[in-house]
Parts: sequence; C-alpha cells; structure tokens
Amino acid sequence: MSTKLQIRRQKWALDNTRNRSVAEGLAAPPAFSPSGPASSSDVSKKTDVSRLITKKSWDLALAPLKQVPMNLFIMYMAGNSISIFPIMMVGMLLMRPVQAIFATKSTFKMVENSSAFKQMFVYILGNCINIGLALYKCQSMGLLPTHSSDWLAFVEPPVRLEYLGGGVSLL
Amino acid sequence: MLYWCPLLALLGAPLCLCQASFEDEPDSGRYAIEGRIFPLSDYQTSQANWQANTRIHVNGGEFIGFVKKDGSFTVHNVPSGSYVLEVLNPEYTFEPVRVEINSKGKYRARKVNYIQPTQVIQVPYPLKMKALAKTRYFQLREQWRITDFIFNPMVLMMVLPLVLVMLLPKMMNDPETKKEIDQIQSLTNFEMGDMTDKLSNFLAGPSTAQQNKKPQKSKKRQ
Amino acid sequence: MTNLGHFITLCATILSAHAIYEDQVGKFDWKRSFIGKVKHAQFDTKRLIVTTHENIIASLSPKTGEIQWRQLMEDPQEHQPQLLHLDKDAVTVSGGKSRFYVRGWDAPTGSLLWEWPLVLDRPGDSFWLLQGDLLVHVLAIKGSHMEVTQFSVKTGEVRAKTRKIPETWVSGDKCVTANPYFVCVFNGQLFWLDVVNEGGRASSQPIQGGPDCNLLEFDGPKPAVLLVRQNSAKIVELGGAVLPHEVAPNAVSIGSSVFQLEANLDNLDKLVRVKSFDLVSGRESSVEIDYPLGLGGPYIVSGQCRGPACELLLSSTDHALTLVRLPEGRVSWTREEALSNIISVEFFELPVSDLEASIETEFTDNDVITMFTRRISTQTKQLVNLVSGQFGSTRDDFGLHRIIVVATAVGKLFGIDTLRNGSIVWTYRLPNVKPVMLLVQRTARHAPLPAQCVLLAQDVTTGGGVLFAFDPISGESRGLDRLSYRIKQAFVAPNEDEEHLKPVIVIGADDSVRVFPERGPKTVAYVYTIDQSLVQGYRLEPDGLKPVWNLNLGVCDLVGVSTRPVTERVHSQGRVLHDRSVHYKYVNPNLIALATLSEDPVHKSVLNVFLVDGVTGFVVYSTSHKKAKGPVHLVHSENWLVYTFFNERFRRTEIVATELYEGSIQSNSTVFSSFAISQLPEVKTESYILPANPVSMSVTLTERGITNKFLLVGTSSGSVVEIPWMLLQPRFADMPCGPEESCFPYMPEIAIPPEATINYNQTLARIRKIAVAPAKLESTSHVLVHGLDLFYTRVAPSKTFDLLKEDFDHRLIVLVLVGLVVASYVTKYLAAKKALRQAWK
Amino acid sequence: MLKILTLPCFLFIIRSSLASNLEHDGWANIKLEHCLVPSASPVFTERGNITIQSLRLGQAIVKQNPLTEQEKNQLRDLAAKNQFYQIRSTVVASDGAENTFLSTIKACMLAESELDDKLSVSLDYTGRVIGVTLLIASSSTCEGAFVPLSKLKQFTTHVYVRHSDVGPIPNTQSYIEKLEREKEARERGEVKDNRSILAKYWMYIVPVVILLMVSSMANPEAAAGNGGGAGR
Repeated sequence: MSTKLQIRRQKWALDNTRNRSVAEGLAAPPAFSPSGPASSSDVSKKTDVSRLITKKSWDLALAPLKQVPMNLFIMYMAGNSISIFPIMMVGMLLMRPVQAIFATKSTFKMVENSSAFKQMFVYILGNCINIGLALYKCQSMGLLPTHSSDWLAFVEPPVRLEYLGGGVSLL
Repeated sequence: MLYWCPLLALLGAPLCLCQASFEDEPDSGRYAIEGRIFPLSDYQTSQANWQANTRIHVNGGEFIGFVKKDGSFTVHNVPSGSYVLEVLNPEYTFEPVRVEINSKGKYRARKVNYIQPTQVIQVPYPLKMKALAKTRYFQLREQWRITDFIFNPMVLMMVLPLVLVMLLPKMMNDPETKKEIDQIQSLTNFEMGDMTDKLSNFLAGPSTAQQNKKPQKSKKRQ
Repeated sequence: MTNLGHFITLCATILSAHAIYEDQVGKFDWKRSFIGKVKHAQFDTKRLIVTTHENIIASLSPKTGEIQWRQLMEDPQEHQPQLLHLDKDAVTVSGGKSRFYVRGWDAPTGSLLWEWPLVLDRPGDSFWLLQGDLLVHVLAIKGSHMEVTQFSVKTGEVRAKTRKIPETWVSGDKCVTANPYFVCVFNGQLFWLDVVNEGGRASSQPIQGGPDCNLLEFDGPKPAVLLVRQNSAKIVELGGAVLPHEVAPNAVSIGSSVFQLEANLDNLDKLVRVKSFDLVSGRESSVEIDYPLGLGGPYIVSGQCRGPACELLLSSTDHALTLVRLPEGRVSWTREEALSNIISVEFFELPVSDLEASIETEFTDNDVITMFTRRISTQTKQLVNLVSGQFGSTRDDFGLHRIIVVATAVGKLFGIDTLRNGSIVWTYRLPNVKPVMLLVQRTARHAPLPAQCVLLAQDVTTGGGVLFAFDPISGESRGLDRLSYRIKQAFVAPNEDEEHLKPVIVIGADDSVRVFPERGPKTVAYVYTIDQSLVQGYRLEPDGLKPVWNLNLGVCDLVGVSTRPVTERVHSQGRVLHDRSVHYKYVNPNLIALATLSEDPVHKSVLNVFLVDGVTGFVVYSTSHKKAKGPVHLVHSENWLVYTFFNERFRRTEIVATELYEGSIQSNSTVFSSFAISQLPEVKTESYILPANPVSMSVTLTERGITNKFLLVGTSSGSVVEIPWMLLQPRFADMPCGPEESCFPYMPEIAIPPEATINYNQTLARIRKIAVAPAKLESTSHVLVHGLDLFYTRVAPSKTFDLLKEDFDHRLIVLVLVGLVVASYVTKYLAAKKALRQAWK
Repeated sequence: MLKILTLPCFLFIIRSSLASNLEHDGWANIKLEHCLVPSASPVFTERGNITIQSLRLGQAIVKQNPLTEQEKNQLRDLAAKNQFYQIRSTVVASDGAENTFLSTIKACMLAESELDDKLSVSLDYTGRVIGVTLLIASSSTCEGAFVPLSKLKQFTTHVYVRHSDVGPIPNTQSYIEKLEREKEARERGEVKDNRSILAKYWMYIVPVVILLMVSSMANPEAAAGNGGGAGR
C-alpha cells in the first residue's frame, strides 16, 4: 500500500475519506436511535461497558500473538552468527514472554471479568508460542545444549585402575 | 681455492699437509665449505662484535664454522654429501643454503626447499650469505591512538545515534514538523488498530459492533 | 574456501599472540651461562681465558667471574681441548682421535683470527707444544716410535718434514710435554727428547719408585715435570736434579714460586690452606683461605702473580671454579659449573609463610585477648612485609614462585629460585654419586608437613643404589641410604601414607622389592623394564614381582621412550566434530611410547614406533618409517604422540603426530582399566616437515589441563620454539578448516616464526632437555631449559586468560569511573536548573 | 542412548589384512600353554596350537582341545578368587626363529566372556612377531566372578594378526597443487571473496541502518515504514 500517496493527499484534503463514504457515513439524524426505543439507555450502557471490558481483555490476550510475525522478522534479521546484537535480540525475545507470563495476573487485574480465564489462556498460549520461537532461534544459533559435545566439559576423566611405573634402568 | 688434505705421498712421512686443489687430489674425501657473510649496513653499528656472535652450523651443528673479522668463514673436514648450512646470529635472520659436494669434489649451492626437495634454484658458490632482516622476536605493544578509537565501527555506531538524539529535539521544536509527526502517528494507529480491533470485537461478542468503533480508534496499546 | 594467504596471516597472528613484548624481557625469565669443568686456564691482564671439558674456549672477567665471551667448538664427546696458549691472541688446539683444529682467537672480542684443520691418517696419542709461532705435534705410537711435525701456527704450513723417531720408551699414557721436551716415564727411568730443536737426542735419568709413578706437567721456570707417587710429588728439572721439595700433586708454579693446596685442620672455618715456596729464594709462606663450604675438594688450575699479590684459579671435584686472591686468602668469586650438566629437574611449590601458618593456628586459643593481639601482630607484620616489598621464600598466590631442584651429573644438588634471576638457594654435595633421577614423595601442599624429595642415584665405585631423601625447600638432608645392591627399577607409588608421603618402591637387580619408608603402604602396581630390545612387564604384588608380559622388538637400537607425565590431567575427554558430536579420546595412562632404529639391507635404517600398554603388553599401535635416521624425539601426552626424525630420502626433519580415539561412544566413562579393551582405538596420523633440527622436545603442562597444549622444541641453533598442538593435530577429513573454525588447514611445512622463540635472542648452548611443570595458575607452565646454559621462563599457551593483562591501566579505569559519577551529578544539577527555568517561563 | 544399547558392545575393528605392507609373506606357528594354578614359579600346561599360514592375510587355524573337568575347576577357582590367567606362547616363525611371549589377563573376565578370547599377534615391519597378547573384549573389568562350569567348555579364540602401519609422509603434493591453483587464480585476477555482502560490509551497513532508524522519528517517509514496528 502506498502510504506515501495517502500522506501527500492528507496534507490538503482533510477528512476527505470519511465524507466520501456516503453509503454508511451519513451522520444519524438527531434523536435517532438505531437500536430502537425498546432498549433502555441504562441497560445498553451496562452491556456496553462489559463488552468494552471483554473487548479490551481480548485485546490484551491477543497482543502476544500479534507479536509473532514481528518476532519472526526480527529473528530473520538477527541472523545466526553469535555476536552482541543477535544475542541481545534473542535474549529479549526469550525474556519478554517469560516476564509476561509471570505478570499475567497483574495484567488482567484491571479487566475483572468472568470470561478472563479464556483470555488468560490465550494470552499465555501466545507467550508460549513466542518462547517457542525464541527457543527455535536459540536452537538454530546453536545455543541450546542438545548435543553430546555441549556436555563434554562435564565428563570427568575416568579413574585409573592400574598404576604403571618404571622404565629407568640402573643396571 | 685452497684447502688442506692429508696426503700419503711421502715415504717415511705419512703425515703431511699440503696445499692442493681438488682437481689434483680427487679422492681426498674431506672438503671445506667456504663463504662470506655480508652483514646489513646497520649491522656494524648495532653489533660491534658481530663476528664473535655469529656461528655457522652445517647439518644442525654436525660441522661448525666461525666467522673471521672480514666476514669470511670456512667449515673444514666435510665429507662429500648434501648439507644444509645455516648462519646463526641472535639478532639477524639468514636464509639457510643447501651445499652439495659430490664425490669428485664439485660444489653446488642451492636454496633450501623442504617441500620440493628436487627443485634446484642455484646460488653462487663460494657462498654469499646476506642477512635477510633483523629478527623480530617481540610482539609490538598496541599503542592507543585517537584515530583508531574514532574510526572504530563500534564507536561510530554509538556516537552517531547519540548525535542524532541530541539534534532531534532541536528539530522537534519546529511546530510544523511536530504537527506532521502527530498526524503520522494518528494515521498509523488507525491502520494498525483496525485489524486487531476486528478480531477482538469478534471475540468479544457479535453485538453492536459498529457503535464503538470510532471511540476506540485512538486507543493505543502498550 | 580456504584461502592460503588468509591462513598464513591467521597463523602469524595466532603465533605472534603468544610472543612476549620487548619490555617483558627479563621480567620473569632468566638465563645463566656456564662453561663446564675447566681444563686449561691462562691469565691475561684484563681477562682469564679458559678451555673446558665441554670443548669451549671462554674469557672470564677476573674481577667478577662473568663470561666475557664464549665460543663453543665441536661436540665434546669426540673433541677435547688439547692446548691453550695465550700470548697476544689465544691459540687453541682441539680435537680427538685423528681430527684436530688449530684456531687463533682474538682475546678481547673472541672472534676467530685463523683456523686450520689437521687430519691424521693413523690414531695415536697426540701431544702439542707451542713455542713462538711454531706448533709441534708429537704423535706417540706406543712402544714403537713417535712422529714429530712442526707447523706454523697461523697458517698450518709445515715447517719441517715429519720426523719419525724410533724410541721404545714412548708409552703414550705416561708422557707429558715440558717445553721444549717430550717426556715419558718408562721402566723406572725418565726419558726426554727435545722436539722443538732438531737434532736433539733422547736423554734419560733413573728415578726412584715403582711402576705406579705418574707424570704431570709442571710449568716451571726451567723445563720440569712433576713425578707423582701416590699422594706426593717431586719436581724433576729436566737435565737437572730432582728438587728436594716434597710437593702435593696439585702444585702449580707461578713465576718462580710453587703453590699448592693443603687441608687445614687447625681452623674449622677455613678448611683450605695455600702453601707456597719460592724455588729461587726458598722462602715459604702459607695462607688460610675462606674456601666456601659445600664445594668439593679443590685443586689449582692456574694463577698469576703481580708482586706479592697473586690470584689463584681453583677448580674442585664438583666442577666449581673459584678465584682466590692472595695474600688475603679471600675468595673473589665462585662459579658453580656443575649446573652445566643437569640430570634431573623438579619444581617445588614453596610452603605457606609463617604468617599464614600463624593465622591458621589463631583460633586454637580460647582467650579472646590473646587471639586479638595475635591477629593484630600478624596483620601488622603483613603490612610491614607489604610496604617493604619483601616476600621471602613463601608461596605466592599464583604458584609462580617455585624452587627448582636440580640434580647434576657430579652429584651435587641445587635449589634454585625461579625469581631473583635464578639465584641458588641451597646446595648439597653428595660425593661419589651418579644421580639418576629425582622422585617427589610429598609436595609442599600438605602444610605443616614439609615437602620431601628423594634422589635416586648410583654409587660411582660400587654401582650400588643410593637413595638420598631431603627437604627440597631448605636442602636439609633427611637421610642417606646406600644400598648394597644395584637398583633395577625405582618409582614413586601412587598411594600416600597417613603423612601424605608417597613411598618409593625400589626393585633390586635380584628382583627383591623394598619400600622406602619401610612402613609405607603396600601397593599393587605394574612395572616395566626395557633391556635393549626386550621389554618386560611385571606385576608388583605384596609378595614380590611377577612377570606378566614381554615383547621382543628384535635387533634394534632403542632411541626413545616416552610416557605421559604422572601429574598430567586430561580435561576434555573428546574432540568436538563439526556436526557437534563428540569423538572420544582414547586416554590410556599406561601407554608407553617406544622408538627403535633398526638396520635394514634395503631401506638403510628403519624407524619403528610402538605404543604399548604397560599393563597388558598389548601393542596398541605400531608404525615404521623407512630410510629414517636419528635423532628421534618422542613426546606422549593425553591421547597423542608426537615424534621427530630425519628423513634421509628427502633429507629433511619430519614431525609426525599420532592421535588415538575411541570413537563416538565412550566405552567406559567411570573407570579405566587396561584389561578392558572393547575396541581397538582409532588411529589418526599426520606428518609435517619441521624446518629445524630438534635436539629436545617437551610439552606444556598445566594444572587442570584446560589450556591448549604447546610443544616446546629445542633446536640445534639454540632456540626453544613453541608449536601449538593444534597446528599438528591430525585433521578430520570431513571437518572444514578455515579462519572461522578452530582448526588450521593442513600445511606440510610447520612455520616457525621468530616470535615463537620463547628465549628470544638469548641463544642457549647445547640444549639437553626441557623441563616443564604446571603453575597454580591454569594458564601458565614453568619451563626450565637446561644444557650448557640454564634458561627459565613461563609460557602461557592460551595467553594468560586468568590474569588481567599486565598493561591493564587501573588508574584509567578509576579515572573514567570517577569522571562518570561526577558528570552524572553535574548533569543532574544542570537539568534541575533548566527545568526550574522552564517552569518559570 | 537406545542406539548405544542395541549396538553389539564388543566390536573389534579388524584392519584389512589385505592392505598389508609386508614385503615377504611368511607363516608362524604358535604353541599356546596356559597356567591355571597361581604360584611363584608357574607351571604351564598345553592349551592348543595356532598356525598362521599367511602373515600377510592373517589367516589362522586354531586347534584347541576342550577343557578337562580339572581345568574347568581350576579356571573357575581362578575367576572366583580374582586371580590372573597367564598364557605362554611359543612362536616359531618361517625362518625358524623361536620366541616365547607371556601374556596375562584377569581370569574372571575370561570366565565371564565364556572363554571367548582374542589373540593379538603383533608384527613389525618385516613381519617378525614382536608380541602375542591375549585380550578379552569387554568395556569393564571385574573383581572376581563365579561362573558355572557349564559355561567353561572350550576356548573360542580369534586370532588377529596386526601389522605395522606405514608411517605417514608430509602431503606436499596437494599443497603444491593448491599453491599453483591459487597462483593461477591470482593471475586471472579472480581472488574471490565469497563472503556475503552483509558479512563484508557490515560495519558500513549497521551505522546506516541505525541512522535510518533514529532519523525515522524526524523523517516522515521512513517513519511510515517503521511505524509498524514501533507501534507495539
């Protein structure tokens, strides 16, 4: 999408877009209520708020999932060489979801809702996907100790059972 | 070329030293390798007594020679064969030379090439040994130079953003640019917000979707 | 992919990374030069020219004993100095058997003036005489005749034809020269003949005494010889009378005086007395000299007198060289020339200081006040030590300060400090003993128990075994054991007793087993012996020695044996391949590497290398190189073996690296037993050209074996070069090598850049061995190169990764930190001020 | 791990005897004797006979009698007491030379392997036998073991003739070729630097990218592109 053009247009054609969409964009006449007279304002306000809360909580829950494409892009950019910037990036990729999971409770505290359980699950799932991505990145960078060579430094030398001496002859 | 050899010529005097060249005396069996060392020009000054500190090793010390005041040397009593002659000096490096003496006493000197032993690059005989260079035994200490520091890519990476950070607020003071930036930000928010809102709306429930759309537009997630 | 230029630069950078900086010269390394046992000595006004049994001519400073210059002549095994004459120039005749070199040296600088060789066509006893510029050579053919030839000393020109003088009294072993005569003792008569002036006739004179009479040279005012009978001697002037003086066999004449040494039993502080008498005036005098304790029995080599002041050069049975000034009897200097021939070397950590020991005992008291005062006093002492910069002979933090204990060929032990330019801490002389090796029984780590070391030696006269236990830090004796039998094998058992003392197990020639100390724990161990080509393995059980295996290598010369250093630790049990799997090493601590040279009718001489398990006798690996020549040097460490030899076909020195692997599975990761062998080890080999002549080879050792390994190669040119093991390690065919990998691409010739020389421009003469010991600092090894010279340094194959760089600027970092703190406060203040100002706007 | 367990543990890699470098082939006859009673002066009794017809090929004919009851009992006792089983092999080579070799193994290991042992005959480069060693293929040792007599019936001995390798020589040929190839390449002026562009010029690219990123705040064009990333 050519954002450039849009911006250029924006400079002189203010709010042009909104006005042009005639089909739906016409302002409702005063005192017109689309929901009809049956709905009492009191109830609608209540449902509206709860809906807003639900929506907000879904927003929160989906946030980690929305990061996935971005993270993929960062991963691609970082490359597989081990140097300070890729490591910092991978560290961030790994740390952020972990921190987010631990902070799930406090994140959802502000949206007290009956259905928060579902959102929380999605939120954690999203973060887990991010962790998985970060781990995959670590794996492709060779940072995960998955080979026998990674544990080689911990292999103790075997205890020797026989002792050998001699070799010098004074005869 | 003069060298010494035992000669069994005189009766009653089995031991005799005589001057002879190898054409006259083909099977004497012992030869002398001769040559001269040409020091570098700064040699004389840096090492006044360089002749005494220089030695000639043939085949790693199997035969040895010393350097006279004029730089010439002779290694005596060498049987025919192939030898590597080295000049040893603690301060200067010399290139070794392979000297071959055949059973007839003919000399041939060539460059030492261990990788291709059959390759022959001849050098003149009697040997002329020239010092290649002063031997560098030591590592040089890195000296701190301001240009090295400035042109270090890491430093460049750090300094440039810093400069920009300092400059940008100045640019921001311009009211027109400020306005533009605000605009851009509102625009991008609108675009990004759209998709996600749809999804969360969908998940939040099917009721009264349109109504709440507009107020949420400026909502910004952290 | 692999770019050669790239690789060379990489190699250069990697190697040069280990070189030292010029300002580090002498900071932790030191070199001490020696000349060996003195044979001839001549005084000059400013110098003292000596020739030694090492076939060396050297000039010493008479004031300090320092070497002014030194020239090494041919190999001392076959060539010995025959004559030294100092006039304006120094003239030497050196050689042996039938080959001699006559050389003239410039006395102030030591450079060669002239030189000519002499080859005799028949062997015989050669005698040399120099008069003016006439050099006389006398070849004595025993019981038949002598051949006298006169040469011009500078050119070698024959002055007079060789005279063949038939004289039956020429005996060779009982002949000396007394300018201008050639003197022999034969059948109770003294014969002499003028060999300088032609036409002289032999004269004779009867002497008293039996056939055990001996002749010694005596450089008196008149031609004379010393006639030695048992422990006394008489001066016989040729053509004159036997002088009435009864002199010691070590008598030396300077001018008209005769000097001799005597034991001084009157004064226990000054054990040696110089007695002199004037041949002309007959005046006698005697001076007690403060001869240093610990030196062997002295004899006079040479001397010079200027009026009443005389200087005497003494040499001793332990090869020490001492200059004594008369008439004060004061010793000007002493040179410990025994150090020119070292047999065995061990490095010892120093014990903890008394201060630290006192801190350890601090909490034994219950009284708070005494504890407090003790703490205060020890800490003030520490402070005083810190301020005064004294460290003393105590352990430092990194174990870099050590005592090197060396056993020399003459039977003298030395304790040498690694710091302070290798000063000698203690000496101990064992007369009539030929040292074989040093065995460490206890290190200094078991404070408060002191370290203990045992010298294994052989009695010179009887050949019986000698065990001498001593404290390596102080040099104090802990007992000398002279065994009545010969020792077949001796080694240190691995298990300690309750006092952390490892027993020394001695196996006699009759297969009897003795343990020192006697109450030491019983051990089961395996022992091997090598007798020519017969290699035998035994199991040592509490009830005796039992043969277990044997090998017969055939008709060959054993040229090299190498086992892994006992203290070596292998940190990494495998090698990581490019796919990140592990190839496990075959680390067998019982492997013996043997190298033999055998004659072959087709291939001239063949080098065979065997890797034998010392417990089972199993030949793990064997290889052979045809048309190979010695010298062969072997180094076995971890799971690899490196050896060098001379390839006669291509006329170059080759170095071969052999590595043993178990494969991708470790058969037993907990214990290693030589009996359990599930699989033949996989052998990888690679060969290279070494553009140098190695004379000794060793490998670095570190405390935990984490640091990379370096091969230290002493070359005939007097340098010790370090070669990274990585450069030699056999390459895996499928493993990529390049600048980014941790391996180098294969290059057939090992590059030896000058930066790899650990002794930089300090050329070391006749390197014999390189002794290596780990420091407490993982990155560092101690290295002592010995031969004619002694050179100590420290090497860090992976650089000193566990230490801050020595050029680390502490001040700069403090400055920067302080600056940052100050700057942050200043900016904070300024920002607050600005905010306030803006709020007011 | 599973793979390790399923692998036949005692794999003896036999070097291909056909690749032997022996110049003269020969035969050898090995008389095997063993000692089943530990004593200070061991008494050896006959165990069998091995004929190696061709040292080059390493083919051996092994003739060994089944163990008698007494021998079985002795061997079982040796194994139970953790003692050593010793063999003495007398080798008669084709040139008539006779050599005797000793070899010792742990009796319990022999018993545990049910008398399945390996005989390693080491040769030097001329094909002379330098040593005969008895081995048990096992990855662990034992400290005495009681093995029923039924498992000690007859030796199943495998003979391995092990030749001396030919020592490696420096591989100069390929190095010279490599040098020549590089020389040619240099003459053609094609010393390719086959690193990626990013690897080569990263030090220039990174500041530019950072510059772009930072200036995106000021530069509206770039800001639009980067806004997505910054809008998180």
